Amino acid sequence: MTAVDWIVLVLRVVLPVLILPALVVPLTWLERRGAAFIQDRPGPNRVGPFGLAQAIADTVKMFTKEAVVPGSADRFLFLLAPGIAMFAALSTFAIVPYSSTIEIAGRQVPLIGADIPIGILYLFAITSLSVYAIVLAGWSANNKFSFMGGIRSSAQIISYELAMTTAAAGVILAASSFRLTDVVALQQGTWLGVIPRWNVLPQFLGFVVFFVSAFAETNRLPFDLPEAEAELVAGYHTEYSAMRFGAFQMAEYVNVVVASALTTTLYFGGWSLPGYHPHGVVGAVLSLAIFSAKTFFFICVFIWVRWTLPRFRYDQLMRLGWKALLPLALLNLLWIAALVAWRIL
Amino acid sequence: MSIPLWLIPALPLAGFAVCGLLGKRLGKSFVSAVGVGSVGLATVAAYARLIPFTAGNHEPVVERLGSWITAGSFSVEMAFRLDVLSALMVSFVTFVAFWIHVYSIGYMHHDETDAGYARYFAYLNLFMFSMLTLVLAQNFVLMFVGWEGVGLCSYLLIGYYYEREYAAAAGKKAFVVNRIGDFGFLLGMFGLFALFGSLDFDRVFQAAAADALRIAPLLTVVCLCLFVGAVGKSAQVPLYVWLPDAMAGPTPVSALIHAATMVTAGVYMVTRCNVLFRLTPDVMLVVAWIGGITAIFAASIALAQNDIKKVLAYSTVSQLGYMFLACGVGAFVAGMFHVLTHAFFKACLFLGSGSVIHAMGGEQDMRKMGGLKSKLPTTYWTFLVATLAIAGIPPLAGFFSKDAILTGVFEDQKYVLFAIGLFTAGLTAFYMFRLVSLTFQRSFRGTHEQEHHLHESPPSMTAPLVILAILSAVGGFVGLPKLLGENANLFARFLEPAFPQIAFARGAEHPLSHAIEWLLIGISIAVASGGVLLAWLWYTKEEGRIPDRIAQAFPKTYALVSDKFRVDEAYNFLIVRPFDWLSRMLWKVVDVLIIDGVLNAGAFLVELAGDVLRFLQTGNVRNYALTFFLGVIGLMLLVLGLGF
Amino acid sequence: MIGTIPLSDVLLTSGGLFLIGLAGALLRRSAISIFLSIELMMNAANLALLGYSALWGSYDGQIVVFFVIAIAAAEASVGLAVFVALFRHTETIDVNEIHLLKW
Amino acid sequence: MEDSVTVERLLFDASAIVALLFAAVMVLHRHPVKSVLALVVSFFSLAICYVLLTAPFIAAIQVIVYAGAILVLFLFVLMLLNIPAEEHRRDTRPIQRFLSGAGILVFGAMLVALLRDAGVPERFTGAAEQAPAKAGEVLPLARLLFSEYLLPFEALSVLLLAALVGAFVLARREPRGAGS
Repeated sequence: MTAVDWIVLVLRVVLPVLILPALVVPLTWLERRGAAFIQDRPGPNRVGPFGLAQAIADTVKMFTKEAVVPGSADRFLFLLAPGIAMFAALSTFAIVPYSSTIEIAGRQVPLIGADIPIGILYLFAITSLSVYAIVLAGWSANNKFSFMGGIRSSAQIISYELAMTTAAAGVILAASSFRLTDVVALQQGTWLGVIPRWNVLPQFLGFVVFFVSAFAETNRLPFDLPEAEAELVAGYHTEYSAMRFGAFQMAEYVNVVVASALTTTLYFGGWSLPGYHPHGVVGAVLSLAIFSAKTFFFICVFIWVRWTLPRFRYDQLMRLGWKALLPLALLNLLWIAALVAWRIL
Repeated sequence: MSIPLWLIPALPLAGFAVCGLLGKRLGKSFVSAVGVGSVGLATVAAYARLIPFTAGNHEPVVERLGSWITAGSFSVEMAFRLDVLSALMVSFVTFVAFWIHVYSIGYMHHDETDAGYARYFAYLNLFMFSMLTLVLAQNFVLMFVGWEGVGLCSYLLIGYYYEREYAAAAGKKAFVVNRIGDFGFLLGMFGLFALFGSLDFDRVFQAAAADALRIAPLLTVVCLCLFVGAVGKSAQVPLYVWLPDAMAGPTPVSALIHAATMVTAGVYMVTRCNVLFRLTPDVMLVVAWIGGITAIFAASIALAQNDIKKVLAYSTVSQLGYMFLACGVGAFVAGMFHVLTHAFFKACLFLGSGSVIHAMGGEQDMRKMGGLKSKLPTTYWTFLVATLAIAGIPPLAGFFSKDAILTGVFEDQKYVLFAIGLFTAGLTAFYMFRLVSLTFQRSFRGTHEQEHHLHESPPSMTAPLVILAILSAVGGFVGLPKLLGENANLFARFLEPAFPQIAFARGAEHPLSHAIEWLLIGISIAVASGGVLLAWLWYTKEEGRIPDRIAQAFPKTYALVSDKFRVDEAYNFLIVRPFDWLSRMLWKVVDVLIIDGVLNAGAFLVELAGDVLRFLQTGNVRNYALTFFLGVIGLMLLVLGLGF
Repeated sequence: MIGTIPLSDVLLTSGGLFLIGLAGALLRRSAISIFLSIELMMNAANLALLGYSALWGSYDGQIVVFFVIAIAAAEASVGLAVFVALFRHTETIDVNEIHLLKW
Repeated sequence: MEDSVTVERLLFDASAIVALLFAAVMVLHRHPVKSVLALVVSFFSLAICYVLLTAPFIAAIQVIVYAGAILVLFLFVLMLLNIPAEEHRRDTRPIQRFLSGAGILVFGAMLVALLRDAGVPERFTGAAEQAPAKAGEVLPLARLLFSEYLLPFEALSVLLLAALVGAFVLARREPRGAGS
């Protein structure tokens, strides 16, 4: 392997894998401050400037606490579950094109973990594996609350995955490709010179379904039934402590980031902007900035929603998923299919 | 073309559908309106076609609705035909039927539930559909549909009071006996198709007339088969036995189906096929003799019957015999003329008897009636007119038609048959006046309660009586004898197109001199009046003493006659019992022993094998999987061993 | 990637998986295990199909695998529903205990 | 057998060995939940094999449908019904064991014999080189699926619907229990 290969490997794989977990630290701070802002209280403000170091302190605490394994738990699976959660969360980012293509030593290098032909299918495959983390966490702990949480959560994820996939199918159909690079390429340029060719416009329905489903997939409010404190203590991670609990937390935040990044990529043009043509390294950095800004916006929306909406009841959740989102996603798919068939898109 | 022909039968069909499906819910007045209204509309529609047709040049009109059955070289069209014959039939069928429907309102109103009332009118409408299809058909197949349809309705209506065992049995009897005739008709149709390759009237008759000599022997067989059909439908010897029993149905049904319309279908069919029959003189002879024998045979039975409707039934059989006699001697016009007049006066008679039965509270035995003249004046006078008509007293309708038949027979030089016909005329006059005498004259012989209950029928019943009586009286004037001028017989001139000239047919007429014709008329009148007078003398004047004495003098003969010559018993002994025995043998020996035996043996073997093999069915899925797997290994070894 | 994996490796793996599945289907008593073994056998067949598909550079093998997977999904849903119904009745899924359908 | 070890072959063989190993674990483990989990691993390894066999679409489907749906369903059923581990018990019919074992041996022998006799091409040569340049692309697969295989595809949708209804009817509680 040449030096160029190493650079490419670092750019495409190592950096994202390192940065994503690191993002969790500022995100927790952002979430807690955001919550405090919404609830009209100061929030963590003692450790460091604006309490910025609070998250670091928490991380240290997590690492140093005693990691308890319940005596009646299935030890192997109990330990495996957080690992699966982390693995699933981190590996999904591989197919998101986080910046434009750059040229290194005469090679065109698209800035994406792996530009594989099945692109978005890979994402869904990994998402479907993440169910195991929750199911196993719930089951192996041998605790009724954990178990209920695990079952609920996996049922929820499977149900909403359906709507999410169907919504994403609209994008796939429009791009005629599973590759997210193609999806981004599709969204470059404008309609009538002013309107960006973002998918969100023709497939607004699909976007709504996708985004709502993303909340359910990440187990966040208003769909955080698996860890509904009032009913299930803490759901599937009731018995987890220390960094194993931290792993679940981290996975959740990574999932939020990935979900925001995906929303950006699928519906809001990814790193592109109308009338913007990246060039060279500066262009790549600029593209990354655009991508990050868009993603940050959706992360904020995630936090905003979490602290403003109440929790659904479980039957309401299921009804929404099967009777509202899925039909809407199908409608969207039909609409896009019609557009594609009439060569409008 | 104003009104399509198919509409005429379709209207009663619609009435049938409405009455049959909704009648039970919607009540009697609705059913009356629909049931009578559909027939009324059909009558109007029919006359709207008939009047222009009659005024025009009498050219046959054929209206095709399209192909109906097509299979290889066989093809049948859905086609209706309006020519002089069907026009004649449609005219009186619709007219008489309409008035009988009106009559039915009054007759059926009191004693039936809504469901029964709706059923009655539904069947009656279905009958009208079938009958009109029969007469308007353009080919044998469609005619057969109507033919079977009227048979079905006859069965349904005879068995209308199905809760009475004898009514149900009578229905079945009518159906079975009719099947024998229908079988003949079917064979005749097969034969026609084999001979001519078509069942269309026009093509069959043209082909037959063109090719008469070559096919004569086969045609004889075919015509005999067709005539068997007519014998069954029109109740001729030997298949007449169902008609007297058919009186188990409601009286208007007897009037409509078993007197005026359906039973004349056989005559109509023979007349329709006159080309074929005229080509086969042997069959004509058979037709004439069957008709003659039936006429006198049934008339003699009627002499000794005490049930008012039975007398009329045998009278109908006898009159139908007359019609066939006319057809048999080639006097088709006279036959059709008698069909027409008979429809009027026999319908009137039946409706009159219905009125009497209605008044008597269901009593049908004439020995318990008497003196109804004063209680039922309208019924009496109309009945009397119709009786005079059937007896052949001039100038009433029956006289002209009967005289035309007798003249025709004489013209054809069938003197024995002429004698039979003449004697039958006398018998007819006699038994009909015996009926009038026993029913209306002398004194009342029923119970006191019945006497108290006596009343004239409602207007819906008497109006048809009056109208039919008028027609019985004047209907004959359309067919005055030739004596009164070449053009006097409007009827014969009207029907002329139905009887084309045929090259090889026997057509040599022996025109009678006027003197002989006058003589025949004179004899006819004399015989009829003699019968009337004798009956009046014996039954009204002497109050039945002389007949009683005769009956006592010849007890065995009287018993034989009043038992209808024990024909039913003979049939029972000769046909029904052997058939029953054969069926039993087939059941007990062939079915139970042989067929069931083979089956049971097979089943036993299977069961035996199952008893052993069932232990392979362990209920354990793994065993099945293992067996399946071992089978796969076996197959693979086989394939490998064969070197694939 | 083409041209570097010998077909014999693919077929040996496929055959090995099939035999393991077969053994499970025939020897295990738990209905669930038998079911899982059958799924495994189907996957063995899928692997062989994909191997040949890659060998011939044709997509037909992949299509067949696609259908097999879809049918397996249908089969699994109905099969599991049967097990659920069965378990409610008999409180066991040991196929040696469930043998009512016999002579 | 000519040896040319490449990264792909190493990866394939490693995944295949993992798949075989966990398949064996699935069969041998008495606890049903563990069995299912072993099978998940086996199927995931197989998915990697599929990717290496230039069928990434099928690999994704394999993970989504098998690992993500079918086996999760199994887990659900096992957990909800709380099906216990299979007990150690003497088989009531040892002949089943004996015959099965013998049959498997014969069958395995036949498979080996067939593999040897059939003359398996050792390399992906010939036709493989004429394969589409971008092997693993999904578009040609889609074209084939929606043209030549359209009818089976549509029939499949009906089958899935039927399975859906069937599963619903079978697993539904008895009507009298439905109220509770």
